[in-house]
Amino acid sequence: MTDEVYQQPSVQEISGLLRNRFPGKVEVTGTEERRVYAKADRECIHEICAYIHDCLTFEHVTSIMGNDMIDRMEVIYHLSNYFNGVMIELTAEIPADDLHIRSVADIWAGGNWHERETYELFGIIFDGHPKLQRLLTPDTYEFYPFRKSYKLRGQE
Amino acid sequence: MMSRDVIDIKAEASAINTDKMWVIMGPQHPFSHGLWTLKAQLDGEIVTDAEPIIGYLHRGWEKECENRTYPKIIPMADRLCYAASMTYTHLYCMTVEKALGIDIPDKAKYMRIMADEICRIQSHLMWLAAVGTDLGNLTVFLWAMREREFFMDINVRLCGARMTTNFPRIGGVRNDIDEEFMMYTSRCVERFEKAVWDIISLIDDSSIFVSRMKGTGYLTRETCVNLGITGPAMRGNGVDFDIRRDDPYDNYDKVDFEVPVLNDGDSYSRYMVRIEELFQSCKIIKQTLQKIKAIGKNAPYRLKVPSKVPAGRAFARLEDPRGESMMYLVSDGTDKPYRLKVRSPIFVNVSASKPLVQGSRIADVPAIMAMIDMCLGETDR
Amino acid sequence: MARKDYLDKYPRNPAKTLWVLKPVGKVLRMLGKTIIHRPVTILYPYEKMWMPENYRGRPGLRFDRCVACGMCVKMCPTACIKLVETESDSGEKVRRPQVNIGRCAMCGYCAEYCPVDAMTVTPDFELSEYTREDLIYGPKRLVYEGITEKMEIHLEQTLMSDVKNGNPERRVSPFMTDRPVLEAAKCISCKKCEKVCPVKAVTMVEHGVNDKGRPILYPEFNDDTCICCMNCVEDCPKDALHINEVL
Amino acid sequence: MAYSSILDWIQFNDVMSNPFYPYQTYNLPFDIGYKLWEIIGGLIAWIINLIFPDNGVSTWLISPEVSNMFALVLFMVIIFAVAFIVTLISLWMERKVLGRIMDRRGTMVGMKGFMQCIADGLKTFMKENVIPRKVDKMTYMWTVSLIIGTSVLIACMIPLSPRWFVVDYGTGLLIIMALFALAPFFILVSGWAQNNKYSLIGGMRAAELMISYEVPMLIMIATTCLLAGSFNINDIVNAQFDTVWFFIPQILGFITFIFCATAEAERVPFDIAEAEAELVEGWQTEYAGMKWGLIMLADYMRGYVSCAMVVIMYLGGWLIPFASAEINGWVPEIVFLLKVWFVFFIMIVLRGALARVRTDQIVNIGWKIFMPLSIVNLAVVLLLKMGGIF
Repeated sequence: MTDEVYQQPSVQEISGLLRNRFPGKVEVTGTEERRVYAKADRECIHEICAYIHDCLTFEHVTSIMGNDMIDRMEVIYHLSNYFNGVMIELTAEIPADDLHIRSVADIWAGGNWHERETYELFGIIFDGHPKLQRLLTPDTYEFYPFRKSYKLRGQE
Repeated sequence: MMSRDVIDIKAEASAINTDKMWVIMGPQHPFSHGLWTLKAQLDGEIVTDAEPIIGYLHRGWEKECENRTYPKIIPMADRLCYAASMTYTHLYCMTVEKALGIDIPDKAKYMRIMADEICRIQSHLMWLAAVGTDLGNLTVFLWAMREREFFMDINVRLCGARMTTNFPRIGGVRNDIDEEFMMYTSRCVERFEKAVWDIISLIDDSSIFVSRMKGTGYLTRETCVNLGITGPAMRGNGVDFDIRRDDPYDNYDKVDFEVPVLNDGDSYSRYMVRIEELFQSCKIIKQTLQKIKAIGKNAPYRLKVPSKVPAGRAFARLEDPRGESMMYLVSDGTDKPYRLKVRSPIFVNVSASKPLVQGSRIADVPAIMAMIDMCLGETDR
Repeated sequence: MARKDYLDKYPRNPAKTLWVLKPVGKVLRMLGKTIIHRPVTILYPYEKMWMPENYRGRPGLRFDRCVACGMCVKMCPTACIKLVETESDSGEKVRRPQVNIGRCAMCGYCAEYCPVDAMTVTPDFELSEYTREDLIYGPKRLVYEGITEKMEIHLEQTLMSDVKNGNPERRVSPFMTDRPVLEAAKCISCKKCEKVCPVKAVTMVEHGVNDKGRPILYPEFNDDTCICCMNCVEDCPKDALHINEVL
Repeated sequence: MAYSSILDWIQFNDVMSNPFYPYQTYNLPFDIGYKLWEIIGGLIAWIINLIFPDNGVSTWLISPEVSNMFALVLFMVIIFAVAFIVTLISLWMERKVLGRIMDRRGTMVGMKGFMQCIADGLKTFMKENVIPRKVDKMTYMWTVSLIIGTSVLIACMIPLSPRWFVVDYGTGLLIIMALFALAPFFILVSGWAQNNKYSLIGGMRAAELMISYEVPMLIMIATTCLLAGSFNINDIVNAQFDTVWFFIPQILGFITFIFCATAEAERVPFDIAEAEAELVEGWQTEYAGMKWGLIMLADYMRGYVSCAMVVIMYLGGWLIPFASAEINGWVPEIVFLLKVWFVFFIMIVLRGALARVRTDQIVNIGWKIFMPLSIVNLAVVLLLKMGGIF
């Protein structure tokens, strides 16, 4: 199935297209000038990202970050378009007992290190990542320092 | 012409089978401006594989911020990058303002733009100095540092510190500026626009400098974009994108400037983009000074903001001297952030060092990596 | 449209040939210039750079103005300030800030957030010592001779309501506007706020008696002398006080 | 003879009348050494004679054979001291001129910064002698000694004037060139012996550098010798006095030779063997303390020799053109050294203005630019020679 390629999709177009293409999987939570906020299902994050990259020409991943909400984890993608400066904020929620999500490093090579960083700081495992190893912290670390359960000295 | 040169270099790799050798450059190495390591696999003089290693400076910046009240993070944001302290502080304040949902006064916006551009000029001059030493010439280093000193002086007059400026505040800027400062700054900028030609003629008119940079570190537009390289390095590869123009923050849409874009995709075009950005920054500074003068002396420059940020999420991005930087703030309604994420441009740019240096000579590695303009404080955070 | 100064002039270069004459000429020109004039560098320990008065060096203290409110302690991002007991000129025991310069980040927050402008920045930047203990500046040592107006940093803010009402030129500082507010239901009349107030702006006023016959005391705040140091808010055991932020 | 007063012991004989005098012509440093020995040896002999009258040792000490022997030792010391001081002055000059070029002051330690050289020397000499554990110790030490040794040897062998020389061979220029070209081999071996990847690459680069500049350089030396009609340095200088300085007929060769000499001395823009940006310090990485200090000294000595070669071959050596023999006979050494320092100044300016070239570029420059230029230069000289102008 080939989709139409939009080089400079407007914010309305993006939210409409995302809703139509992935019904029930993507929920557009809000739009602003040049900003689209959406929630995505983690099971099909790779297809959504591939669609956004190929058909909406979001060539650049600004950041991939993790967020610990104690009862669940979040992986937040910020994707940007180089033709009109639109950014999509894509949030995928992960239950705390199953920290797995599909890697998007094969779509955007720039996401490679972001995913490694998220893995080492939050313990979220990116399936299909080419080299999922610790990057900033020493290899011998056995804990994930940015989780809320990891307390700093004097914070207890 | 250009592409043929590149093909020549890449085709030279190995007609004879020799043992490959891993050379570990860093963390204490003259070419690594800061603490990072480049493991390079050499076949004779040609780099066949490379792997960057970072993390020597990991301070847990983001975790640390979760322990501090909002104003106390501003001096910390200064220390993300020693050369671009102003932009990071600006970015942090912008993010918090977005979470608060307030719009700061016009004068503060222009002052922030001006401070940003001063920061950009001094950061680029530092980069220029580093290019000089990486290519083996100390004169460029010292001349660029001399020019940088004038902008350091502007910083001192602006906010009392040379590098860790601590100037923007949530809701505005730290202090007002006076007539004397504006006069001094415009004079400095005008002087600089003439003086920088000395350095340019030392580099661009010297065939050694040009031939060292031309044709090295070549990337196509698609690879460059996919690798996530941002900033001047990206604009040298033909990507016509600048957050200041295409996604304007503060008052960048009200000043007139040009975004230099070159299509060659080698180190020399990255170099040229940065040099042109110096001139454009001078233009922006001059325009903002006029606008600040027009706004008037008694206009507000700092809003009083609540100490607690309402629960919610906000992010802002801005054009750092080195690329696109972004901060993402998750707030839970207290006076401390729940999570603060920094997207640093160098973190992604350095991850692209393997495709950048692959196939070039070991002598070109410093020149290619100099065009990334490493700064490890923001990379490791 | 803005002009491209550099790119319009320098896209083409005869880089293929061995062309080095212009840089050599530039270098020789600079050589002549520095032989006739002096070089731009200075001989540091003997000559010193001009420093503007607002240069952010180490913090300075005006001993007499300080009221020991502890605002600098709260605002210091590196936690290098603490209040220590010392003797004033008249011999009474007072509490004054002591700064560990070894940890100080020279951010100027202590001067900026000082409600009485007792802390200032100073242009003193030569701070090296032989031991770490020497780096701890006690209150007496923190006093800097010749503090001028410009070394004070005033927290001048504009209220958002003022901007809306068309009065943008009014400048306030939070120490003048923000005041503690009492939630009377939570108060247990412990008088702690009266004890910790550095400027004696809290008076306990009697509001009748409770069932056990003990007097009910509620704090009342003197708006003129209060400096909004938030000590009472922080020390209140029942969180009955909070700061009302005027925006 | 009486041998009673001290003046009987200290006699000032003419050095040329000594039957064991090793040269055919007058040699100034030997003369100085001879006179010095006549003073020192005479004093010693007089003191010995005062204590043990009429012994054989005293007369033996001032006999022509022994005088000649000790004069040779003093001669060597004088020659080395002069080369050493000349090198230190070039080092000081580089620091000051480079500083001014970069808009700073350069070194400021005593005597306008000259004492910095002494301070550096003392510092390196007092450092601990560190030999890394995994180096090939024998080769590691021997190669560095040979590098320093050959460099010092050629620096001493440069004649400053017709009366200031060590040997006066007919093929003086060739001997200097041969000694000059030895060091890169030792650099290659020492780079391998250090068991360090940077030094290995640096050593290989030194060899790569040598194959690119050595051939054009030799062609240009041959051209000059062809023009002068002799390999003897004295003859070359005199030939330039008789006609014109050789940089006028072979201007191409002069410019090319300056670059080649820069490469020979391994200075910017051709210091690829010790490129500090990518190969920390190149082949010198594992040398520390005194060894490194001596390597540095040897580097500058090679720089001095390169400049001296330029002066001898193209700038008329120690002679001032159109001056009378009397003026030229006055202080030819100073004239020569001034010219050397002028050429060194050009090298310093080049270092200030240019960047380091890449390894493939130096081979390109050597074989595609320097080589044709030197051959064109040779052709021009051949034409001039055939036309009978020279």
